[in-house]
Amino acid sequence: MSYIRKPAFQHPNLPKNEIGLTRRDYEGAMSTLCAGCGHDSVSAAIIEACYALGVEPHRLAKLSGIGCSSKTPTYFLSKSHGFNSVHGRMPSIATGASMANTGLKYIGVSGDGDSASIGLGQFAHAIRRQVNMLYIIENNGTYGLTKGQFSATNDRASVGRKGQKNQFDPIDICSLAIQLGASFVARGFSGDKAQLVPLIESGMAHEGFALIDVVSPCVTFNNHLGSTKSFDFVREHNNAVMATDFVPAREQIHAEYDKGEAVDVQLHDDCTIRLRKLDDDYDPTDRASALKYLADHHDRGEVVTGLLHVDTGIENLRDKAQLVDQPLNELVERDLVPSQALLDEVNQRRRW
Amino acid sequence: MSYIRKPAFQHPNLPKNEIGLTRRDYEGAMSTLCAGCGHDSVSAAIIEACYALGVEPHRLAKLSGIGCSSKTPTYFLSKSHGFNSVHGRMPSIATGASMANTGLKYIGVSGDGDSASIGLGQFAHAIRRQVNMLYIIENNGTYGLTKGQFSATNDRASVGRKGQKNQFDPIDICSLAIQLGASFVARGFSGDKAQLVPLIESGMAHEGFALIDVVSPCVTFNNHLGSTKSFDFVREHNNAVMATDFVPAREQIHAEYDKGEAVDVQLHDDCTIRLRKLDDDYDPTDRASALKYLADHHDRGEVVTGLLHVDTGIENLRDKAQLVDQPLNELVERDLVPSQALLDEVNQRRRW
Amino acid sequence: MAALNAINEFVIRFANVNGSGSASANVMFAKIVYRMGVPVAPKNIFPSNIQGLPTWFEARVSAKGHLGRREGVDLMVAMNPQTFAEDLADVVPGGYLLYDSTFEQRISRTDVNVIGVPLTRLCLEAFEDPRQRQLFKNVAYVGALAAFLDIDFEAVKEVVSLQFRGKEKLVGPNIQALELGRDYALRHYDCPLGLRVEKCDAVGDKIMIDGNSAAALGCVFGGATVAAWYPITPSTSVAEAFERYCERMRVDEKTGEHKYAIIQAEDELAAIGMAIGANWNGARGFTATSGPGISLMTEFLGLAYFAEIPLVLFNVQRGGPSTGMPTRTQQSDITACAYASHGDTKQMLLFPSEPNECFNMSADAFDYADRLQTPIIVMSDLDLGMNDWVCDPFEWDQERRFDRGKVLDAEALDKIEKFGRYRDVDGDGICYRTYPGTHPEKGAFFTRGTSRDNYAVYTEDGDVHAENLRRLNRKFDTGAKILPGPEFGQESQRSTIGIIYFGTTATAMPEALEQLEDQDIIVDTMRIRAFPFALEVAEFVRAHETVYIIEQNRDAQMRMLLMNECDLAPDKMKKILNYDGMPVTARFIAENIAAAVKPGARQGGVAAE
Amino acid sequence: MAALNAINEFVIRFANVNGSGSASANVMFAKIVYRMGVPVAPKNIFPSNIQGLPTWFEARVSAKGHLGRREGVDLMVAMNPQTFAEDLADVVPGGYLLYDSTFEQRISRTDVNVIGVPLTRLCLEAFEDPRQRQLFKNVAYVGALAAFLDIDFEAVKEVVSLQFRGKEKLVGPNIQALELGRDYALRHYDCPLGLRVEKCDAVGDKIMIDGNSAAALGCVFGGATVAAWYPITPSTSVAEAFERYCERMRVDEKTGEHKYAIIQAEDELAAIGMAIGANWNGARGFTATSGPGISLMTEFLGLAYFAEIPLVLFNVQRGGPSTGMPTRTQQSDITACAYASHGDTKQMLLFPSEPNECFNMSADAFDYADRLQTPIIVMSDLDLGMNDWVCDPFEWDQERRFDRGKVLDAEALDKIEKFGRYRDVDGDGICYRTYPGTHPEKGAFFTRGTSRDNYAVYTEDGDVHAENLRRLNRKFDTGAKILPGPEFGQESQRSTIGIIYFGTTATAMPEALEQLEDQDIIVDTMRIRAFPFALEVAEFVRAHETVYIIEQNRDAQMRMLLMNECDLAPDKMKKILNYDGMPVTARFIAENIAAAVKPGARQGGVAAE
Ligand SMILES: Cc1ncc(C[n+]2csc(CCOP(=O)(O)OP(=O)(O)O)c2C)c(N)n1
Ligand SMILES: Cc1ncc(C[n+]2csc(CCOP(=O)(O)OP(=O)(O)O)c2C)c(N)n1
Ligand code: SF4
Ligand code: SF4
Ligand SMILES: [Mg+2]
Ligand SMILES: [Mg+2]
Repeated sequence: MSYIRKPAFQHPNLPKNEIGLTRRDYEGAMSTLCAGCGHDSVSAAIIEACYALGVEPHRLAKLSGIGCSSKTPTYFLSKSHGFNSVHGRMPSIATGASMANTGLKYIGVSGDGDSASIGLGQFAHAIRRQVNMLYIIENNGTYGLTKGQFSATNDRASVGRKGQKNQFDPIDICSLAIQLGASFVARGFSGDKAQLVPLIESGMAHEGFALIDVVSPCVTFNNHLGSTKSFDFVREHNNAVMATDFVPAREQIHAEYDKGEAVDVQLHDDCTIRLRKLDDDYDPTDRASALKYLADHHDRGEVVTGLLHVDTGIENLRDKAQLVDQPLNELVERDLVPSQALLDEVNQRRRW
Repeated sequence: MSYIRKPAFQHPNLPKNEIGLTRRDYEGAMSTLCAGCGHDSVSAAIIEACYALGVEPHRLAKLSGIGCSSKTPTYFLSKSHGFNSVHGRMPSIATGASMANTGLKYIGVSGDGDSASIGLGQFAHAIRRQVNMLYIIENNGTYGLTKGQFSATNDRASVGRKGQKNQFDPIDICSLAIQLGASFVARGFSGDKAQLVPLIESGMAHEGFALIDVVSPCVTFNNHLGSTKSFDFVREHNNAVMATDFVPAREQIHAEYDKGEAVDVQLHDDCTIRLRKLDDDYDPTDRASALKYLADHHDRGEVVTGLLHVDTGIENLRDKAQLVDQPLNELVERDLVPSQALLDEVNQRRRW
Repeated sequence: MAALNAINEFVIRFANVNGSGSASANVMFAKIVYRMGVPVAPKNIFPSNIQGLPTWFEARVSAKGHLGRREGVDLMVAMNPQTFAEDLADVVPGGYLLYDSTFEQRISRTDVNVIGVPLTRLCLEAFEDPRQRQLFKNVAYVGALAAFLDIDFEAVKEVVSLQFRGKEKLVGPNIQALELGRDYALRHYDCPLGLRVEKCDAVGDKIMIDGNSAAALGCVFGGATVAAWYPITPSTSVAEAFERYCERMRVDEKTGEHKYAIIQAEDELAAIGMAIGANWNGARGFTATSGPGISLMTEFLGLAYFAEIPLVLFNVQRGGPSTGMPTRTQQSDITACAYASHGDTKQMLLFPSEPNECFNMSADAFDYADRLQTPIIVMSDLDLGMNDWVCDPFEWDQERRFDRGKVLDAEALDKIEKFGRYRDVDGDGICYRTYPGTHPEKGAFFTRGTSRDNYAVYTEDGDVHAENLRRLNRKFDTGAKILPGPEFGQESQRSTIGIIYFGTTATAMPEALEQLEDQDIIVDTMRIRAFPFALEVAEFVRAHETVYIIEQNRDAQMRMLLMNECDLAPDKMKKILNYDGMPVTARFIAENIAAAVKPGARQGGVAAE
Repeated sequence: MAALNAINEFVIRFANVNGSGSASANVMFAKIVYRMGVPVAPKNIFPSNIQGLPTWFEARVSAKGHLGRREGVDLMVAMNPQTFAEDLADVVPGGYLLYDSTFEQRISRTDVNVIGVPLTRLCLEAFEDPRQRQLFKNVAYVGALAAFLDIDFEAVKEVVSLQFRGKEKLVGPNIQALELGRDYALRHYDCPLGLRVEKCDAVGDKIMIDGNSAAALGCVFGGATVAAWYPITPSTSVAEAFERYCERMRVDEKTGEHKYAIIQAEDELAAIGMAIGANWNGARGFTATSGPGISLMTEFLGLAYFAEIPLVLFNVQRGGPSTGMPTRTQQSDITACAYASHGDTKQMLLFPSEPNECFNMSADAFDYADRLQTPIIVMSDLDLGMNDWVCDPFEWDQERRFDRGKVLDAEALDKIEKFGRYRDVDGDGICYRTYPGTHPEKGAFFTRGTSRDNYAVYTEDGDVHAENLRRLNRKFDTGAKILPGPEFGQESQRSTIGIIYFGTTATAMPEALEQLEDQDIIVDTMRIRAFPFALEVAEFVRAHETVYIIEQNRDAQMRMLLMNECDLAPDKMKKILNYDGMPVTARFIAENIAAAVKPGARQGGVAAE
């Protein structure tokens, strides 16, 4: 990072999105991460996606746990409310927040330590509940903020900076999420923005729990030779199974494509995810075969990326809760306080 | 339960096992569970298996969390030390205990609430670490002890006693465990002791983390029509993929079998698990296909039972920790306290 | 042998086996007494299991309104052979023992009036269905009691028909079973006994309800929309009652849609996280738990305190430490709650004493939480939460508005130059907040558990941190002004002796005071209703020479708060401590105080220190 | 303008950017001073991030042994342009500022002696490799300082060769960089400055080590075999040092097998669970954490207390509440630890004040935990745990045996009729335990967090529960006798004023006392070393008219423990509180006490209340 503040002045000719905002309007405070940290690229991709989607910044809430990754919500969308909560517990905060106001969009940012160790239970149960949110794990196979201990996503084959052996098999975030019934599961790479941005756009448009596991190298503690979460390793072993284009509602009409090449997945608010398979063997709609593919390719040392699984037919938590349209946090006495008659009835029943 | 104490007197002609003990020597205090509770059958099966294996009761430790299921260690093996810990945290207790003394056997008993909700993180990480223990989940799809709330293993199709709809998809304990790399995964049914006892014997002989998910109906809160964890439902939809016989070392020589029919899995201390496939489609050595089979059959409303997955080639936590042979809790000053020379060296190095 | 004589003043206890269907029969008995206009306080003394273990149901009947627990049983309904000897021993001399004479029992006392009714045989003869034969034994003893206690059988029938509202076909067989018992009693015994229930109007328009239901109803009226919880005895019924009330009162009639969200979380950490998330996002959210859950919520309670997020948390206290006595009552989580979490953290507490107060305090708690932007922990207990209490009916001022505290909406934000989430504009330690999504340009801020400046920006500046901690103390002082002050038993001071109590101890107090007055010990009383303490609390202590603090815990936890927060001298603050898991009795209080006041007077039960 | 003159008595501060390689150069400087026989106290003041933010390294140099932090900087090495102005402002009048004159800086003060050394340029010219050019800037200023402070260059070289033991090829370039700085200084400035480091023998055979390493070494000598932990600043290095020591001292030479097990847990709940499991099973296990981890361990701490399982827990305290100031120091988890968990729970604490005591107390803690069958929480802090301290070398009596407390082996079990895990045979509240697997017939019992009788059988009997709680209090009293008592600063009372302190505050005390004596204020002092308190602790308070309790927290947490546990009058117990996250200074203590003692004297810093 550098400590020189960006000028507040905005060039009048900066391009504007649908709602008249420039990219600058989606930026956040200056990053305090290490120069070159993968996480900063993910923040940039989020900014890009939000700009492209024309999200109103203040109608989005950004939540996180604790870690270098969890710090990043400060570094994008400074007009959004943010909540940097406690280690591993962001999913519960997001669950409660999303019930309180269905009118906002929710992005959760977490790390592999935050979600695969201390937060594994909450992460799994947020998936199971199909909480309406985009959940991004900035996965570097290490505990960045506490200086480089192995995390639970670290590959068995990976060695530490000082050559330490990792004795445990990794938890594969994507396979676990698919197993637990997640309805949108993707893997990205912080070094591949072209792939990542449409994944984020799609994840934000998905109504339910959308997970993106982004391999996001830690340049300080886990970017050495021998690490399977280094820039070089991932670049060399990246196996993109799916190219994803996000087609917003307004562009729908202009979209031209060759049926044979792409499959369209229709999202709720008229947006579409356009998937082009890069590997014919891959079937993103079938959980079990996706799992098998992931396992096989992991064994071969490949990092499978792209939209790995999507199911738009699920019932999300908002549906399950059968909420009224108006956000709960806007309901007032008239909506919430029972009538005198109902109170009288309670009293009367309690007279047996 | 009944409150009449069993007489302490033991019939002199009771059959004895290898180490000269009778079944009585493996019993515990009287159960205080509801009459007919599935959990009592699991206790009986544990008693049976320990008797058959000729386990020395005091060389076994029994651990649990909180719940009706977690109470059961009181009801078997009263000569064993027991630890009824806190809700959902038995895996960590077991992990620490197993490091302290590699000389004992460890059985953990848990419930679906205990392991799939509050304890999910610890459960998953105990699997990942390959803790040396047999972990039994007495799975009734409900919170028995707190009077019948839905648990996370309850099927979507299942309805509550009062007809309440369950809105969430279940966590399938076995699939999750296989996904997380468990090396021994079985499902039993408390109503099928013939199947359960050899599974327990095999699980105890397995060196690593052995999981048995036992469907164990709660007769008070989840045994009604419409429950998929009722005795009737499981009896009718039980799909045993594998018949398991446990062949202890001493019987090895007498064993006769027809090669074509059975597959033997060799365990560490010369015991063998003899598997006879009941469904040719099933392959218990391949994780991905096991997962697919479980998913498909679950969708059809079947309860797949038997030894679902086994891998004896793993490195368990004891191996990983490279412990000395003598249990850590037996090491004394001579083993543990560094010499004066080493202390002098520390001091000297700290003089820079 | 002398037999007890008493009208509308006695203790009856039912000894049963749990899961045997006795609960509804016993409750029926309590309701009958209540319907006759006689105050009654039932208490369930149940095991931590589901079926097959001894369980007791005790009802204090008292037209005088002495509804605290009392030692000794005047009439024992001994239905559990397993505990028969023990139950017999608990009967006061001259008291009565009713038992199922189908089976022979060894009765070793001669100073008890024994009444046998062959309940099992009667039901065996009268009913076909095995389940009915089992269940109606219980109903039959209620019938017998109606005869023995001279209860108006019309009242009995009334309760039965109310109890089975909607399941009318159960009314007939129940009445049949009641008559079975009654008729046997009338035929074989001189009815009534010395103990009698007589119609009176000591109940007035009072209702009978448990504290957890009352608290849940308070949440509905208080505007709570998000409830997240994890099952645990004895708090489970707060969430379950909230769900029932919401289904009745908060479902849109036309669309069937919900004006509430209830989430059964995966554990207590998640439950409180969800409640915090909801409150952060501008909804009123709460959670409910008991001891072990409180411990698990500790980290999040610190976050809510420090990040200043409103939150209502019900702690229905049970017997600790650890898993302890999960089906017994205590007031032993006071320290754990008041100072929950690491670092310099202080939480605000409310202490309801009966269901009506549960209702009001729980509705108020949401206003307090919003106004003070901090967790409000409602400290109920098992006795209050799970037992039925006779209390005033609930009232609600339909004109009342939620007080959401200092929240800036878009319009207000437009008017100010720069919004600072943690700026103490008003000097009361309470700053202005915004809900997410309020304004496109202004009002967004970053909520965090780390140190930050007035604009919610992360800082490691020690002076800023220290000043922020001081402001939080100012807010705490403001809390002492906003939260309910103590309730005094007298208009003005009349004694050098003061008694301090709180929560459910209140129910034993009137009787204890009478007993003290009988010994010419006149005292002043103060009931604490909230922490931080209003100024009057310390004044009361200072104004008295000796103060007795009655607590249902071992460590005199409230006394510690008093000493520490008000700098009160320890010498004059005497401990009266009951911690056996049973509600404290008037006699325990009175005897211990009398013994201390007049050395030589008898001291009983679990010792005062 | 006057320039400061001082030999071996000054404060130097290095202002850097973290991740820029300054840390090892700064440590090198501290070691050089130490090798010259001059006591030095380095403190890292670092941000909660990994790279690119301001970070400071401050070293108090004091032959007198005044090693507490002191306000004001005598010599500032200002390497961070981002904080230049701020750093300049911190220099005392007459002090020195050394900066990298490659870049121009606005220097707005005239009362500071400014020294420019073009470090960047020098390194650019001297080195090829960009990484070296960057790193050696730091080494070069150490070289310059050697000249400015008159440091013997042989000592410098010695430290370099020791620091790069095993990496000898780094020695050359480092010396080259040192000489670069030194030569520039000698060539361009009149060396030395008014500040000088002069060889002396105030260090003796003392060593320099951080508290966390010392504690870890104590665990090795104390016989710990199982460590379970989860990373968190500032406790991480306890586990990491334990691993390093074990690799060196506990690996079987022949087989390579381990006489220890270290598990990086998935979180703090699991970490303490593993430690409890290990101790339950007869091994000595521990865990280490900081604030948020303590909160998460609360439920398990209650279990260990109530089920009476030994456990050693290191709490390296940091700035709270919540995530708070994770890289700053405080003593603010005292309440959270002493009363950790719901219900009537009390924990035992130790308060080390410097690394040698960390070593001894941590070894002793395992004996205490085994003897008292309860968790022992070692209350260190960030300042102690993560900074290097000059302290006495470690000593160990090789004849010393582990005291495992009351454990029955098979032979002992054979001799007794019936084993009762919770029978208070000796009347000290401590019962006998057995390890699992001891005896085929006897000694097995069921460990549980629920109430149980003397034979570890589940019970809901209130009297049994209450008696058990009382016994636990007896055990607590026994703890007060077993744990280390206070340390007094005087042989016998000599003042009406007492000062109470604990932990790292000790390092500021000698200087504070001198400053008070300079004002003719004579006081008695007592350092608390453990909770529960030995009898002398209360006696000390009673014997003095006024007692000042110095704490590094807002809420006067130790004072609360004193009041509550010893029933001490609050009026005479005055609070001196520092809670800005920086170690308390002698001046802060002396000024606040002086102000209170002699009204009118100046009072400074964060206010005393
Ligand atoms: C309860 C708790 N335990 C431990 C910590 C210390 N801690 C801070 S960040 C972190 C790990 C972060 O790892 P990860 O989530 O992978 O994020 P990264 O820094 O690698 O992006 C830990 C253990 C904490 N803040 N809170
Ligand atoms: C921390 C904590 N939360 C909640 C509880 C209450 N509780 C006791 S048992 C139980 C659920 C048990 O369910 P399960 O594990 O499925 O066991 P079952 O009774 O069904 O056999 C709960 C929530 C508790 N004891 N501790
Ligand atoms: S330590 Fe690693 S994860 Fe953290 S900011 Fe630096 S590079 Fe990124
Ligand atoms: S409640 Fe259910 S799980 Fe519990 S003992 Fe009864 S039948 Fe078994
Ligand atoms: Mg990480
Ligand atoms: Mg269950």
